[in-house]
Amino acid sequence: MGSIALRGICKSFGGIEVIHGIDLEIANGELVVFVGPSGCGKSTLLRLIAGLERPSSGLIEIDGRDVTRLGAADRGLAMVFQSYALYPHMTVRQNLSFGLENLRMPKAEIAARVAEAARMLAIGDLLERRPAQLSGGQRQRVAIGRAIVRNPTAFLLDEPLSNLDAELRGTMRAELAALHDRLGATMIYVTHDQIEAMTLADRIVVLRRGRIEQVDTPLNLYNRPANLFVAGFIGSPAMNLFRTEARGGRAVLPGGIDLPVPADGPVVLGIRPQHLHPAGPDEAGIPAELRLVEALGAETVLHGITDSGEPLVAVIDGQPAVTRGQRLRLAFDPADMHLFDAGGRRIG
Amino acid sequence: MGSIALRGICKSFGGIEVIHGIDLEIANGELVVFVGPSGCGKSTLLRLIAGLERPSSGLIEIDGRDVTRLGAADRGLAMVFQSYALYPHMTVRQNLSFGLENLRMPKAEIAARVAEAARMLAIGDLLERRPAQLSGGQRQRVAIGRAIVRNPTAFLLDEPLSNLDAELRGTMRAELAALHDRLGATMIYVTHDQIEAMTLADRIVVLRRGRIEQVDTPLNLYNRPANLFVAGFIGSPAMNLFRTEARGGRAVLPGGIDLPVPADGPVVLGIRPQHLHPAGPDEAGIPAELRLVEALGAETVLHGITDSGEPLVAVIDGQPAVTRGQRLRLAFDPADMHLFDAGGRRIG
Amino acid sequence: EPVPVRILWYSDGNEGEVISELLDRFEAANPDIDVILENVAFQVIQEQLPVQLASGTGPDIARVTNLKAQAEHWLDMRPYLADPAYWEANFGDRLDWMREDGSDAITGFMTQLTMTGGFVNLTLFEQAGVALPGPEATWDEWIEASRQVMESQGLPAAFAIDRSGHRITGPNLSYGANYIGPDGLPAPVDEGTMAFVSRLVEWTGQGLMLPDTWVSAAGTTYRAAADDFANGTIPFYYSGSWQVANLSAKIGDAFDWAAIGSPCGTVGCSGMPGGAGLVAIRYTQHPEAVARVMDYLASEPVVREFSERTLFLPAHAGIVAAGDLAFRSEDPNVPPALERFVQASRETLPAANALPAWQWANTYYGALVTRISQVMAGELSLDQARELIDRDIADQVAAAR
Amino acid sequence: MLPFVLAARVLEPVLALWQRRTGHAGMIAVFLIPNMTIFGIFVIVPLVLNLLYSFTGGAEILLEQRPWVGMQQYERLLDCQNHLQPMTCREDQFWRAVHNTARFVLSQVALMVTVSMITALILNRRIAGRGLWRAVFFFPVLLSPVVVGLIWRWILQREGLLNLIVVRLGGDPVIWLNDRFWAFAAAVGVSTWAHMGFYTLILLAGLQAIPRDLYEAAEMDATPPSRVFWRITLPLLGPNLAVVLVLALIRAVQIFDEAYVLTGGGPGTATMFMTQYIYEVGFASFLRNPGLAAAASILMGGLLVVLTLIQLALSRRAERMRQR
Amino acid sequence: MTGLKTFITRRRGHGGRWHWTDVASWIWLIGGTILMLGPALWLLSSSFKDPAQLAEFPPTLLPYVQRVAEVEGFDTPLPLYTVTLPGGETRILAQIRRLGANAQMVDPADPALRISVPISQRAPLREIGLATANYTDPFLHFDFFTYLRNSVFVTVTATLLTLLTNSMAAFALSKYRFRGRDAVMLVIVGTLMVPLSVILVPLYSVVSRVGLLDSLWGVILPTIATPTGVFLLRQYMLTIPDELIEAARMDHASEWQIYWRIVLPLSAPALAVLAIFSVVWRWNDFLWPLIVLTRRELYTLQVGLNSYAGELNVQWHYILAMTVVTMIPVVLVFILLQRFITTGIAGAGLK
Ligand SMILES: Nc1ncnc2c1ncn2[C@@H]1O[C@H](COP(=O)(O)OP(=O)(O)OP(=O)(O)O)[C@@H](O)[C@H]1O
Ligand SMILES: Nc1ncnc2c1ncn2[C@@H]1O[C@H](COP(=O)(O)OP(=O)(O)OP(=O)(O)O)[C@@H](O)[C@H]1O
Ligand SMILES: [Mg+2]
Ligand SMILES: [Mg+2]
Repeated sequence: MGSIALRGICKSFGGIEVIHGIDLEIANGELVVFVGPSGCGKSTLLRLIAGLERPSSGLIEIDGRDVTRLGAADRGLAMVFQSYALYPHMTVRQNLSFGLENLRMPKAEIAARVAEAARMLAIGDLLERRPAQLSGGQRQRVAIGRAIVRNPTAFLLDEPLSNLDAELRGTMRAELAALHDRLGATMIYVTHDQIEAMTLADRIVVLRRGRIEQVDTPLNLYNRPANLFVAGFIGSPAMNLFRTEARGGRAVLPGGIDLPVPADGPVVLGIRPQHLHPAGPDEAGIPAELRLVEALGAETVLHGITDSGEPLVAVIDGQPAVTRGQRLRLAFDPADMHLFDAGGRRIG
Repeated sequence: MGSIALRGICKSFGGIEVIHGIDLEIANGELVVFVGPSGCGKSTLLRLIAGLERPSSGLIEIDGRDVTRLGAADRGLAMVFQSYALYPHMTVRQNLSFGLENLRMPKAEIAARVAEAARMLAIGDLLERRPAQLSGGQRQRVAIGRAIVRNPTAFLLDEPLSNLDAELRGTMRAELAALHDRLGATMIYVTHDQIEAMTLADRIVVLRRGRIEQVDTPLNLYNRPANLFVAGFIGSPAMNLFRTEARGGRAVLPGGIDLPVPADGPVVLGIRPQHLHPAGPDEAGIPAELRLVEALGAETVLHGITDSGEPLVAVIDGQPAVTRGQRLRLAFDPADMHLFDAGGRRIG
Repeated sequence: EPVPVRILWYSDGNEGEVISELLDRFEAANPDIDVILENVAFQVIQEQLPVQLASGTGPDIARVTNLKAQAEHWLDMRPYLADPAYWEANFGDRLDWMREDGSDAITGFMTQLTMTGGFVNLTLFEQAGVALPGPEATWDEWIEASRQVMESQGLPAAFAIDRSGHRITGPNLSYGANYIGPDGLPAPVDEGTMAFVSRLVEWTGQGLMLPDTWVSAAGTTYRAAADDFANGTIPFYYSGSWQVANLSAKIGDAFDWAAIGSPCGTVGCSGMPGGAGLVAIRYTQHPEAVARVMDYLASEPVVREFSERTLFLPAHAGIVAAGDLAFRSEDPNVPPALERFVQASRETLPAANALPAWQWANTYYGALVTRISQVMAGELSLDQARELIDRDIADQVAAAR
Repeated sequence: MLPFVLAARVLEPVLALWQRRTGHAGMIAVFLIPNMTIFGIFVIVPLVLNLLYSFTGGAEILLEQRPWVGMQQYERLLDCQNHLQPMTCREDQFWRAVHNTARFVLSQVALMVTVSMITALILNRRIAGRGLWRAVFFFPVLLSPVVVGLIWRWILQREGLLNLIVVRLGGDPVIWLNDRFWAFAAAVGVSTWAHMGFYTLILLAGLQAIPRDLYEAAEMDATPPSRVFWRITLPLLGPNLAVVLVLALIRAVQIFDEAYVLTGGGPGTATMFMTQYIYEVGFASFLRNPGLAAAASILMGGLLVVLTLIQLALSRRAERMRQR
Repeated sequence: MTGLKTFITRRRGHGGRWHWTDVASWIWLIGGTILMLGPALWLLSSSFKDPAQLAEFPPTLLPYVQRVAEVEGFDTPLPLYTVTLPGGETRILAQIRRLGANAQMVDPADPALRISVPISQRAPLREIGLATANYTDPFLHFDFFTYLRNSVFVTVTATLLTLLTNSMAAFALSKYRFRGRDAVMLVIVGTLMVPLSVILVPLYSVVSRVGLLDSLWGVILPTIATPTGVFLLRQYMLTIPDELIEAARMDHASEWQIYWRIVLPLSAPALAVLAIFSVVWRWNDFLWPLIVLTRRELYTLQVGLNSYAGELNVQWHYILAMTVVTMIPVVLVFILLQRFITTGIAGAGLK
């Protein structure tokens, strides 16, 4: 009981259309992640589903029932607001129990649920504080807590972990995944964190300027991005892209690498930074001069520039002994290559 | 002109001490990143430096001058608030130019600076909107813009990129780094993003419960964490830790791996997930059963459990063909191992 | 179950307490009547009572000053009174003040008679060495004498008259004024009125009259200068008999003072009679009980005690004739002053006695005071004011048709 | 409070049911009806009756006894050769009052808003003993207008407290209330004195609602105090400032008791305001004419509606600006 | 004046250095206190003066009473005066009586000695003292406690009802968009300008027709729909972020709960302001109760105690004393309620 369907949803704010006809079916119990550049309409879409905004046109169905005209309170969803929207005059405990009291739940049950959420979110000793006395991350956790205590049929989570540290984020992610499993609740999750998106999602919806670019499972999205936008957006750092001409089934990359391609005419070749590695002595590689070396510890990001002036980014495991200004040849396995036509659509 | 020194800073909120004696020197032009678990006092420390809060005790010096009693306006710093604190009644343009008008800067100069910031933050076409009409990420960018237009001697940035997508975040990070180089301004940067911390920081300050755990360059922190807390906190996923007894200069790990250690008695051995790899047939490895496989595309995170019940996390490049429930032996290079004594302090 | 009788009562001084004691005695003797004395501000009588009366409600008895204009609402008590003849005999002269024209109803009695008149600060006169003008002295003489005192004693002003149309009417009449036209409607402002009014304006312009009372207010606002007199700011003050108790309390033994009656004009030396009446109201449910209360309050001993204790002039012919009222005051200035007012009430012109029973008197007063003070403030000329007074009164008369 | 809390508890399920059946529209009705009913009966109906009064003549008090005269009262009030010259008007007193009121409103509202704004700003700071200071500035509101007028009359009269001080300081005593200028100034000043606590409190509540972090942001922007006020405080105070402006304006137009006691409208008619005119015509029994008073009050009300509309239009703009 | 406008809310120098705005604030506060409280204190001191002293020019700051002395041979105590004798010597003498410009004095220490003194040479000897009769007399003559009970009932009921009905209407008018909203708002604001005195007569006839004459409800009901309250609350509620209401809707709160649990608590400062006003207004209401209530047992304090204004004389000494007495409860209420006007929190839960 938590399938959600959007049919031709459009939304304008005072003349500016920000959602241009979204069609999407979300199955009961599915965990769908919305990703997309800042301002692409993720929050707006969530608010439309929640019932906090009315679509300019289109239908929203929950469990097959048209709820387009139904108020937020009657849709039975729970939401974590991007801006938290905590009740400033209530303590954390009151913030958490407010929704439960509205359902006329017995006191004991409320207490138990609040305690459970507090444990899960590690905010047990903040329960008597008010939002103004919390740190950013603590507030965000309270905001999450307010949604999860309700055990609703569907969750709408708008960047719920953005202000948490890596460790806590990992824990919280695991907790949310566990919750999702346990309740079997539908979840719509907005995030900018690729790891979250990849690990949590059953399906990822990639949005761009109020339109859906691709909907697929995380690995499909990663391995077979439908177009240049998705290719560039999924994966970090972004995929390296080379514009070139395919002639007679072959295309040539900087450094003279010559590859077979199933197309003719202008094409774009994409190769992920993680798939580049320093070329062996007898290997063909793209020569580049290093402009910036970012050592992240476990891996190192090399920002280079090819001889033809194109930027090139590679991610190398560990902490290789390379320095800025050094010239390097970077090789890759042609199987890892992505190919797009001139219109940006994937080929093959 | 932007050296900052904290001397014995303590801060209580109504009886609860949240900052317990911080000593820190930040050189002019340095970029220092504060990291630490949610609620550890990062924002509070930033607000203390900004002059928005008064320390309960301790001194703050800027350029050698005691500014502890000076108001925020007189310290000449710029800040990005974790909560943005945009002026709701002003357009984005007015938000950006407000601080400049305060300095009685000529109109043309203001317009130029606003335009430059808008370009940098990709908010050029939002300039006439009000904050309420912006998405979360757009608001955050405006908040950054408000700080950078001022070209101050020092920046205080409280999780400035938390609501941006990976791509934009990369761009913004590069822009901030460039800005830092260009202005030579001191920057104090709070972030939960390890990549940001590692790539931007000259030095990272690791905080925990209002105390400094370690201050060092990113790679040192990564390679030689001073204690268990830092070891666990820096690097994601967190380092695997094994408690064991060292006897006669040797310690034994699950799976019978026997290592030389320069200590005796109870010790903790740490090995980062990225340093684990499936053991070759004749290699010694820690046997584990896989509980969860997270495919991130470029790499895969394996969550396993050793025979003795300890959790074990490994990060493997690419998308290996492993599944939940599978048993695996994971090997590592002893040189990558970290060793801590019973008190959690690093050995060697 | 005792019958309730509600009395709406306002107080200028201690009369509220006195009447309440008197009524306690009545109640003790008449357990079947519960008299409820409601002490209210004069504003209530002035503003709220008319609204209640117009809608046919109100108390059973009220103490009222605007007696004639509201006469339609008063109860003719004759059928209920124990002895109407007693009333006719003792209050007869003033019954006309409180009944509709042409009626011979008995609606109530005057609890207090007032008489306008002057007060002088004997001590100031004495100190200035200025002789008091004689009994027949004119307004001009009095003001001249006061001017001398003012100059000699360095006072801010020579005299003051309360800001009230009623107050200047006595002097107006003394200069031959007539308000009542042949048809009983208001007559245009005549030369008599102008004679005194132009003097008053002139005196004000010369700084002889204290500007604080007349000039510094607008409309029909009532202003008294009693405090200025009590403080020795002015040697001569024209007000009325009701001030005696008040002045006695405020002056104490600071100086000697005396009432002098009204100075003379060209045709007489008239003050203005007036006062407050206690009337029964038509809409009462218990006219018999009301009449019993009224009978008690109008009885000679009660009127006598009331007057003696409140220092009010009684309206009871029998008591006045007996002349043996012993006003209860320790102030040696009080009895002669009251005596003087009693005497003054015999010196009034017939025109003055006609006015309280004339429906348009208050209208006339209101127009006079409004416009004259504008002249004093330099907003109007005297001629303009004369025109406007006539117009104001005419408007009012027209509205009532 | 307790009965209300209990009532709310009992009402809650009933209202929830009602909401389910009628939706938001039904709830809007629930929220509006109690107030609107009382409002309709006790405000609107009398107002309409008042309008009817203005079309009647005579001196009777009850409407049903009064003859219908149509627009006569209005014609009489508006009959003027030159509206700027009261003496050329049929009802010269009315026009004097109109002029005085206009001048009074302009000066008093400006003074009132300025003074209460400054006070609210200061009381909003973190000063020691805030509650005490608030009480101090609010205190005069507790006094009845009559007492206010009286106290100040004593202070300002010929040998009042103020002249005592003036003389002590070596000046010549001024008879404040007999001077056209000073009497007017006193009316403005005293009414401000008496009511500023009221507006200060409204502004204070408004100031408290402005999020603190905006001030912190402004401080980081090194904003000079005056700019913080004009660019942040004032715009964000918008809706509450509108209350203050509208109420101050309306009350200034309605100024009566304290000015009446203080100056009695004088010297001459220098401080006679519209309500005093209406009061005298409507109630002072000497020159009573309820129809004329009603017509004057309707005219006054019309004027106020226009002024209020202008102000609300302005504040509506401000409101749109800050809509989330 | 122009310099003053630059005061701002900025809380400078929290414990730090003095900023010029701090100095200016303190000057304003102290100056304001003198201006605000000075007349009030004088009111208090005047309320202890007897009528003669009240009328006295020039006025004294403090209430005084004439000192008297028992002198042998006189039944009543005699008033004491400081007398300057012809030699320039000053003595304290008791006055037996005054005759014209001379007063006959006696030395209390030596009752046999009689001296005649010109009155210009004597000054009354007075000491600070309170004319407490101003306070006690009205209590003796009036049903103080009946009036008090009525006043409290009217004030409390009217205030609670005002807060409830006005906040409900304000909530509807600020947080919903519906057709006719602006019209309703306009009517409400439009009627703000009706002074009671203007509609007194029609209102009286309405109340009498509704049958509320001579009932405390007749005093209460017409006052609770104050347009001021709706306007004030509505404008305040506009500043409460709508996002909190959205959050509550997500929390399955009914509209009533949103009103009761979210908007009302967040409007606490404005409610406190309105409560204070309402208490002050209802407590001090005079004209209206006066008209509606004709039975003494229903009188409120103001009506009951305002009977000292006669036609020709006003007994200010009683009025002042009663003003002071009746003010005490409202001052207490103010002090109690003003603490709700504290640091705003409305924005604190939002990013
Ligand atoms: N006004 C306050 N009153 C009481 N405690 C407070 C107050 N402000 C912050 N705290 C507490 O102080 C601690 C530090 O808060 P701070 O905001 O500095 O954390 P932080 O490191 O920025 O965390 P986050 O990463 O979640 O933003 C937290 O535990 C918080 O609950
Ligand atoms: N009230 C509004 N009026 C006008 N435009 C708006 C309004 N609210 C949002 N927008 C615009 O709609 C677009 C979508 O906004 P939305 O908040 O859905 O973005 P988002 O995908 O959540 O972005 P982010 O990741 O930055 O939070 C943005 O470009 C935003 O500027
Ligand atoms: Mg968003
Ligand atoms: Mg923080």
